[in-house]
Amino acid sequence: MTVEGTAARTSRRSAGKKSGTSGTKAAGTTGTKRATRTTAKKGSGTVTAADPDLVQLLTPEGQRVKNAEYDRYVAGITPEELRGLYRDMVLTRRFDAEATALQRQGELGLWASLLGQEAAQIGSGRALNDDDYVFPTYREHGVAWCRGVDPVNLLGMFRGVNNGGWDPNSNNFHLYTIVIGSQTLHATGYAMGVAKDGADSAVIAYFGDGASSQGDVAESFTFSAVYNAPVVFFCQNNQWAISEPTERQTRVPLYQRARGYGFPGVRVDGNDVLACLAVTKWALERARAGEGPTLVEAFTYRMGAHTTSDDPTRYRSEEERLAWEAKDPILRLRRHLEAGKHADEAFFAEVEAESEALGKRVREAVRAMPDPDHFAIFENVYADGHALVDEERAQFAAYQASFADAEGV
Amino acid sequence: MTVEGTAARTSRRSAGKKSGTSGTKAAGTTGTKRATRTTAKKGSGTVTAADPDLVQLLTPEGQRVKNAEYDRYVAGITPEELRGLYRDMVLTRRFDAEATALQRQGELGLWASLLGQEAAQIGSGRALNDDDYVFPTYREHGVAWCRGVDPVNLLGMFRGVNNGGWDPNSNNFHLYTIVIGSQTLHATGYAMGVAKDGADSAVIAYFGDGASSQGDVAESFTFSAVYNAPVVFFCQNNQWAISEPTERQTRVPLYQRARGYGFPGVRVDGNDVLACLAVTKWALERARAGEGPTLVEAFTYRMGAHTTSDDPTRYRSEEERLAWEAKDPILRLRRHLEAGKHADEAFFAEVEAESEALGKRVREAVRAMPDPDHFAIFENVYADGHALVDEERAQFAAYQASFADAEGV
Amino acid sequence: MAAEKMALAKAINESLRRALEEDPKVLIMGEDVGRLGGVFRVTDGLQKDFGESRVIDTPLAESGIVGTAIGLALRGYRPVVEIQFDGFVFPAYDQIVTQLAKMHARSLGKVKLPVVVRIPYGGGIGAVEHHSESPEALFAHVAGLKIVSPSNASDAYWMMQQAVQSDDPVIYFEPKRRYWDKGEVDVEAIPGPLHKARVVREGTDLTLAAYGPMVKLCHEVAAAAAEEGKSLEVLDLRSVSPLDFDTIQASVEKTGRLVVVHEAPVFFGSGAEIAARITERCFYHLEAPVLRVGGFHAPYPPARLEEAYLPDLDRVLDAVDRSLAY
Amino acid sequence: MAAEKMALAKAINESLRRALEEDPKVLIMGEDVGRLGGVFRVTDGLQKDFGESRVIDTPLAESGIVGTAIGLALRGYRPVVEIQFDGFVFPAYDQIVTQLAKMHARSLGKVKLPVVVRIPYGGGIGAVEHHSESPEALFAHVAGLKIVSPSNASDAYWMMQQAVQSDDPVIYFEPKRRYWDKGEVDVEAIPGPLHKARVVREGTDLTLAAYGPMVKLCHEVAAAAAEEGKSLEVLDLRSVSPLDFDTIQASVEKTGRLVVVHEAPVFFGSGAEIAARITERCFYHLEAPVLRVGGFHAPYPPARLEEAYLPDLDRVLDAVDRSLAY
Ligand SMILES: Cc1ncc(C[n+]2csc(CCOP(=O)(O)OP(=O)(O)O)c2C)c(N)n1
Ligand SMILES: Cc1ncc(C[n+]2csc(CCOP(=O)(O)OP(=O)(O)O)c2C)c(N)n1
Ligand SMILES: [Mg+2]
Ligand SMILES: [Mg+2]
Repeated sequence: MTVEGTAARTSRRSAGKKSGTSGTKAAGTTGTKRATRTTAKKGSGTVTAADPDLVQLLTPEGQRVKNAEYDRYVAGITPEELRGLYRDMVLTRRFDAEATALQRQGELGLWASLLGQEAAQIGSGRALNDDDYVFPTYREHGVAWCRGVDPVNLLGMFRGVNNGGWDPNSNNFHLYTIVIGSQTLHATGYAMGVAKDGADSAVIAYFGDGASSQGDVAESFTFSAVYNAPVVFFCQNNQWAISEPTERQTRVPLYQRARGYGFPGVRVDGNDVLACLAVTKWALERARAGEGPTLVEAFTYRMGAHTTSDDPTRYRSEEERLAWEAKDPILRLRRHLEAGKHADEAFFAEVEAESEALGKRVREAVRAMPDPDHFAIFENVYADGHALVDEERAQFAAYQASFADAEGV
Repeated sequence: MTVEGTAARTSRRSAGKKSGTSGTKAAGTTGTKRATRTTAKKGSGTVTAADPDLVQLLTPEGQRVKNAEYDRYVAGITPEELRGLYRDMVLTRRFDAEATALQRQGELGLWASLLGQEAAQIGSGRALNDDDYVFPTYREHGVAWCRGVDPVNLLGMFRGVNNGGWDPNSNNFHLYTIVIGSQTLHATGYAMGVAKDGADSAVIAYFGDGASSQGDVAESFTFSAVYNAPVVFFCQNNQWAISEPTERQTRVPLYQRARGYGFPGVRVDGNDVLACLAVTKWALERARAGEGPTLVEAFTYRMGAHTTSDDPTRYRSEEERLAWEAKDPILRLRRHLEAGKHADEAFFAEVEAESEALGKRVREAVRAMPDPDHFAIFENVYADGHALVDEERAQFAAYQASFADAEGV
Repeated sequence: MAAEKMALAKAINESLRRALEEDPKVLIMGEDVGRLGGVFRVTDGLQKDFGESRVIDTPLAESGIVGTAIGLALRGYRPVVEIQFDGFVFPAYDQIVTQLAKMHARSLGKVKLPVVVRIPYGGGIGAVEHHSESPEALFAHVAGLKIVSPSNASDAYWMMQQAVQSDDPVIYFEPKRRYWDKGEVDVEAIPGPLHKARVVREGTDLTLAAYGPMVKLCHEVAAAAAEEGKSLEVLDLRSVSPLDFDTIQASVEKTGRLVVVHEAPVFFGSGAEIAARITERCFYHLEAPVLRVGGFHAPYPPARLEEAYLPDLDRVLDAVDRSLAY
Repeated sequence: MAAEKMALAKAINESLRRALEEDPKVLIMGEDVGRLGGVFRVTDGLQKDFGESRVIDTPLAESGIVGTAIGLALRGYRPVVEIQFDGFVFPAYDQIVTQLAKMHARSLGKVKLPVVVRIPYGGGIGAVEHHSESPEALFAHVAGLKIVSPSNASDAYWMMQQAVQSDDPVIYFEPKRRYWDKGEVDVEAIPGPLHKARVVREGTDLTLAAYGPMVKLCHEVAAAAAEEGKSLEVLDLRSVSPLDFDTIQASVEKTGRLVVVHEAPVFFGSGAEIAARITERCFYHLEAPVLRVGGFHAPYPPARLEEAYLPDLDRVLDAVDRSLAY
């Protein structure tokens, strides 16, 4: 029954509105229920700081846990930076909620929500330097945010006006890749190029728990290891690949996959933005220092549906979702900020206002997004042109003109 | 300069004769030099019983080494069975040498020699039960021998009269697979079927060090682990994938790959037939007992060229080959047999005579192998027929008949 | 009479259910086919009723899905594999064209691979990239595969029955935008041959040939043309490999004109093969060259452009007019 | 004048060498391309002279090779990738058709992928399975790729220069059985456009169109036909995508007859597209239907059958006679 609960605290269009251009119509409409994340009970769930295999720096209650290995990567972090992480997560979540709403209103054909994965994305995204390069899946809205990609641009492909609406080289943020796993090879090749250039930047490839089964991902592990490429494989294990739990992909924790390819793997609490920041910084430094690839498994949870076409009530329990709600990444950092007096009410109010403004801007921008010209079909098929494309474009123009003529008569 | 030295002690056709239908003509002709395997110096090389990661039961000198874990799998082995392993290896090598010679004589278009890998193949092959099922690459002539496949049938595809000349179900030995890695998935699927049937047989998939890089192999690891399929992955790491050393495929030992997929991997001395037998038996028993997949890495060496089209002098040193010659699998077992007085001169003479007879039979059978009828092109494209194939067959018949007609005129 | 009105997707579901019931060797495999029942619900309820060992949620790896299906077939099973969307079949392409298609011939007939690969295909549902492609030509060129595509619920039901029973691998292309179209399905009927085309509307002036999602469009075209006094014959080809050239030929010998319609790009598409062979067979009957209406030589466009990209009533009527103008 | 006689394989080697010399961003990648120089020695000596960081032996994984080449291209490199044999390109098929072909369009032109994929293709060398296939049609159907195939040493040299310089991905099919055929290569010539067909023999009675390995055969056919008093025009198409229909059309308007020859199976092959389009363009000029000579709808047969399978002098002459008989 429940999908895509979001933390957006302001009013949203009511649910159940079905887009006429939904990607997978068969999935049918699903109701919605307001998630009350900020009042979720604490402490439940299976992942705790006690899990020795899991790097955690902030407990779900917002308490800072010591970690001999990774503390140094966030040692100098300032209250301002902490507030920045909070702001990033809140704005990302707000943007995401807005996009979900826009899909319900028929403005988008589909939306893949990142709800619940804000810490994994903001933590890793903020670990990057400007000259690092990112290869995302279709769900890395938070990473895009960190890279300075205008969120509005992310919506083009979900609205159906383009298949990728930004210049990857403007923000060192590659286009979204829908085909599962493919981008891990692109990231590896890019990183091989970085190494050839003698540059000291790094590359990060995002992928999911489901993607870990794809041959391409395994091949990217092999290539990156053999060439010692400066790439970080950042796996957001959100427990689900559409309807399939992680047990359908592996019978041991995913971070262990790396060792057999000759590089380290580590599992980090994916709902702990500080831990994600620290571990990713560590992995990026390894890459920049010529120590080759690293696998980071961010253990998190897809709080919403797979996409707006999906109905998770068919395959998972509400209890599971509630357990993870208690580990909410935003709430966790807020508690930490409040306990440490790193932020006051004015700050939270300001972020809230910013959220509102962002939502409004996105909403308006999407509604104003024009449909592309028909002739865009023929554009950019080739960089240097192709005789057949020219011929078909001309035929299409003549065909379209024939209506005008007919009407003219 | 040197390729395909073989241990065949009887006269061979001199080298340098080039087949007109060589698969990769560009590789050019290569000379040959008789390998003096039986007089190779001992003790060289990097793999010794001292290597803690390597399961070895027989030293290169033929001495039996104790092994707490694996001894039990060969505990009851009789002198007769030991002699059987010896005979298998000698006959396999002899067959292989004959095939290489037949290629030089133009009777085969190509040959992929298993020289040096006899222990890995006979050891693992003899570990199998009749109802186990084998998925080979193109080099498993020794395993085929163990399964009772007539060696002559292996030559059809190398002669170019067919693409697979035996019924896989007659001996539970699948056709040779040329496309690297593909068969590991077939083996996994087959094993999933075995499990569904509730049968207590096992499946074994052979592949090479090079193959370990293929996405298909990784996917077979994932599937077999997730479904707990009764399959043994038997990787013959013969150090080379054509011209590429194993370092081009991995930077850690290959057997370690398995752990990250949730099943055990073990490295065995691939030139030690006893160790290969024991480790494979262990792995097969795990499979039959419902404990799922195992990866066995048989650490061995491709003593000859990749195929008769290849010229290994372009990429590897004679020293390396010589070092491995000292670890020859057949010599090693012979020393063991002699030291333990498990075999007398009469036995060795008998095996020698059998070798001769086998060579002769194979030679004659290959020369007598007829070219297939032209219409074989159209046979078996489909099981249930296809209108277009029928049409093209009829057209081809009419076309061929037109020459007869023309000649008749 | 056991006829029942049902949606095309439901017809496939019922056909799979029957196959699972009648033959214990039939398996369903794919991503999300189990508890979820597939993203289009085509396998809805099957895992519940037949269990996890017959309706199998697989790891997310298409090559692995087809490769293990081959192994299961070698063991005597009859797997029906789902590829979630057309654009995701390519990771499995090697296993399909190199192994699935060729193993029967390679084994000189000793090995049969009764594997069905289901692929929801085609556009018109406003989806994101990779969810609207029509790759059938990329499979038809490969010997050893049979390629079919139903256009209506009854065919969807019966062609699936026949595909599962076939001892050859069958690629079963499902016209996803017609999943919700309803039609009569008589589950006691005796179906005709799987690879035979069907004249679904008789006519005398011109032949329209299509399969899968475009058959419905061709019906509409024929109806519109009829209002202008043009009599179009409509063929539902049903099978892309083999193509039933005899039925097309018979129609073209009558009408003298042929327009082939498919969603896939025209360049190297099914229309090319049909045009080439029918021109050879009907050289003296053709009053006009065979015309083709299909996709452009461009990636499938974003959803807001697909109406312009896809063959529609006007585009096909335009081709009809051009043909008749010869 | 810098003309030199060299084998086709050597011409590619020299062209790659020049590309490596002139542009530091050019890379060579593939299995065994380094120390060994490739199984056909096409990259012989290049690693020795340009080092391991420019001539790269890769892991044995074709999807990985093409996928990382894409990444390198995104970083500004111009990788020239070798697929060892035609039959081994399919594991890379997904990366080629879904990523390599579409990324330029997906990025609205922001990203260019100047990747060359070299594929030795075709039969006639007595090889084992998977070493003799002609899969060009499977790539030509896909928008975003350019497909070329030289037939002689000079074209091999210059078309490789142009392929490397192209900002689009180019699949460069090398006619492996012609690797050892020698021809003049003028390394100072000014080459014509990459995608333009060439009339390599003029004639008036019938047009023979071919590319890659079949051009030589068509020359032989034309010579044999000439002895019988038939004047055949021979076209070397050179490019399969785009196809130079203008040149074919001009020839057919003159001769009125067309026979297309390729090794690939006829069904859904290049000949189908050429026949369909040329029939449309030349409907009133054609005296006979376009005929096709090519492979059968069957897996490439074992070596001892390939002579019967492959188009040869007699098979093409038979088609010529059938065309002329109309
Ligand atoms: C090759 C391929 N197969 C199937 C799909 C359909 N599909 C889209 S997302 C998805 C699940 C991905 O799961 P995961 O990798 O865990 O990422 P998540 O969606 O959870 O972020 C599937 C099967 C696809 N996009 N690509
Ligand atoms: C998919 C694929 N790519 C390339 C080849 C060409 N090829 C044949 S054997 C071989 C090397 C295989 O090495 P390895 O797996 O170590 O097995 P070995 O030959 O050493 O037994 C290559 C690259 C192939 N057969 N299949
Ligand atoms: Mg997931
Ligand atoms: Mg090897």
